[in-house]
Amino acid sequence: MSAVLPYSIAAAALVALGLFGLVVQAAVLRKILAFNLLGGGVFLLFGVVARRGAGAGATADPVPQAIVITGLVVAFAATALAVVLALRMHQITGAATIAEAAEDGFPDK
Amino acid sequence: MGGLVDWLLAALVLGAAAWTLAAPTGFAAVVGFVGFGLLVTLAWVRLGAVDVALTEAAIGAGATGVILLMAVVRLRGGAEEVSAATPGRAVMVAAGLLAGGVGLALALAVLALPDPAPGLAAAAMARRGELGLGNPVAAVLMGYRGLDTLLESVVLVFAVLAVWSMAPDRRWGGIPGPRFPRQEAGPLALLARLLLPIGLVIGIHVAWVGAEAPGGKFQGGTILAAMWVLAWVAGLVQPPAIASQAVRLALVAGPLAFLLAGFAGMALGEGFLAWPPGLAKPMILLVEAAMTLSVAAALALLVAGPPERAA
Amino acid sequence: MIGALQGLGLLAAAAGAGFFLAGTVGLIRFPDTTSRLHALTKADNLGLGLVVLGLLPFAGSLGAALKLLLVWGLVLLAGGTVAQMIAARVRGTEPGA
Amino acid sequence: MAEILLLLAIFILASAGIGLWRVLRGPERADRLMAAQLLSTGAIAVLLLLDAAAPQAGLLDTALVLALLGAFASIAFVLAARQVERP
Repeated sequence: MSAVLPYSIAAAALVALGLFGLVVQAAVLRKILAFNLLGGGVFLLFGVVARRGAGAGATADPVPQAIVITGLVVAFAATALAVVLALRMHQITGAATIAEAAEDGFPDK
Repeated sequence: MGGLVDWLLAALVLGAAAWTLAAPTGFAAVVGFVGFGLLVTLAWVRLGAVDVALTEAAIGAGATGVILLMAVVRLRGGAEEVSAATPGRAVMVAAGLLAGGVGLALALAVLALPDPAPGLAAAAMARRGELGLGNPVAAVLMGYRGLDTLLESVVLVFAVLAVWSMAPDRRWGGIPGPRFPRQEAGPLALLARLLLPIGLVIGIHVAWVGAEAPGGKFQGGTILAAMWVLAWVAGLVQPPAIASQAVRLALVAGPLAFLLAGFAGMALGEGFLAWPPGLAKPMILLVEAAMTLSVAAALALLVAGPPERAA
Repeated sequence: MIGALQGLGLLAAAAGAGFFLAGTVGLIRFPDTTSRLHALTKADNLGLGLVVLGLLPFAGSLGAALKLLLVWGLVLLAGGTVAQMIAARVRGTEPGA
Repeated sequence: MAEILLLLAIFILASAGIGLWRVLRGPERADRLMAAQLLSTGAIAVLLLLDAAAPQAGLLDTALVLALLGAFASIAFVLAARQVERP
């Protein structure tokens, strides 16, 4: 059966990539994407744990699987809400980032 | 050969993720993210978690892509603002070090897990029969972690309420989202006519087989929601006003049925959400049916967004 | 007998994989968007079609075989629609645009 | 037999991966939409091949869901773009 090593590395790297993007990227939409990558990495970690717990006729431990399924649905709801918030902010202020506006009207460095 | 599949897939997943971060435009990033969702679906299959793969296919690759792409179209410009707000090199390096450290620690932690890993697979497989469910994941969702699933269904209702509350006061009670013109002819009209009935059948099928095989209310509900979105963008239906009683009832039917079943467990069984023996299967089927409806309603309303015009 | 059918199936599936590669080559080599769209849709639909055809002898039941065919039908339908919509967008001939 | 099917899956996945890189680079938005389309069809083919190599409950249903929803994002985008551009 398939080895979990590639997915362990991918999952940890995804968390790192997502975290980096969340901190570094300015545009709100890109932050939302980075947050989803981070979440995807965490879910994959659950997947690796589930796979290692396979047994008794189950191809993967059902408990982490069930938790990831609820997690995916909640992540979708959170993403939808974040997108609506970003759109509304854009509608009202015209801004695409959440940087503080400086005196000259442009965000601080 | 199997190992090659896994390494290739893991590399492609990371490549798509890197593209999503580094893409030159928001649109390119979102398309990269949709590709990421598709690749992760395959990864879940290789990890033996077909239930999760099905959910990822429906929600990750399908629904999330739709809301993000629709948002990209409406978010305009701001290149100057974005570049001004992007942190300088020092912050980048610090963030890179922090993120790299977290990733490294996680990788080490996961690889250091004891072998064989402790797990609840045996318990879940052995006790799923008590609920009359053949699919152990469904049994965990309704039984062992039933409270999580109940709370999650409530989270969906609150998410819809939060999205609705983004509307200006004068729009409260109105109709969500933009109006799409009705397509009388052309490719989309054909697609809507052919895909809708097939999609409805597949959605109900996926929700129904969830008791015995991969599938269930979340996956089936998402497909049903997607079919409604197709009918909406093809101009066949208009979103209902959020003041409509029917919409609100559809939204809370699932959590309500779940709660009532929980209290029935107190009256007939051992406690809240304890499924009474003998009645477990029919009660779970009722809750699942109501939940499929509510998940479909909630996801469709989340895609449609806050009310934008008067009813 | 079954073995011969499965052998033929493997050949068809391999030909399908070849079409996927042809589609990729088209995407890389063709100069403009509409030609790339053309390469993609032809290769995709034929490639997946041949894979489905080739896997039919492997299907464990009639239901599984029907599902395979349904998958192909859905991809043809949805892929064709999207290709037309993208093409209309590229050429600026959308209704109401 | 299963080995050959897995090999074909790898072949298609790799070819879709290379194509993905090309189309993601654009330059048009249409090129990028093709990337999603290409990967969606490729992923469906890979799922079908994996199921033929080692049958697993639910794999065909997953392919079915991808086939049903794969085109969705593109359609939603084109329509939303039309809707925004209309004066």
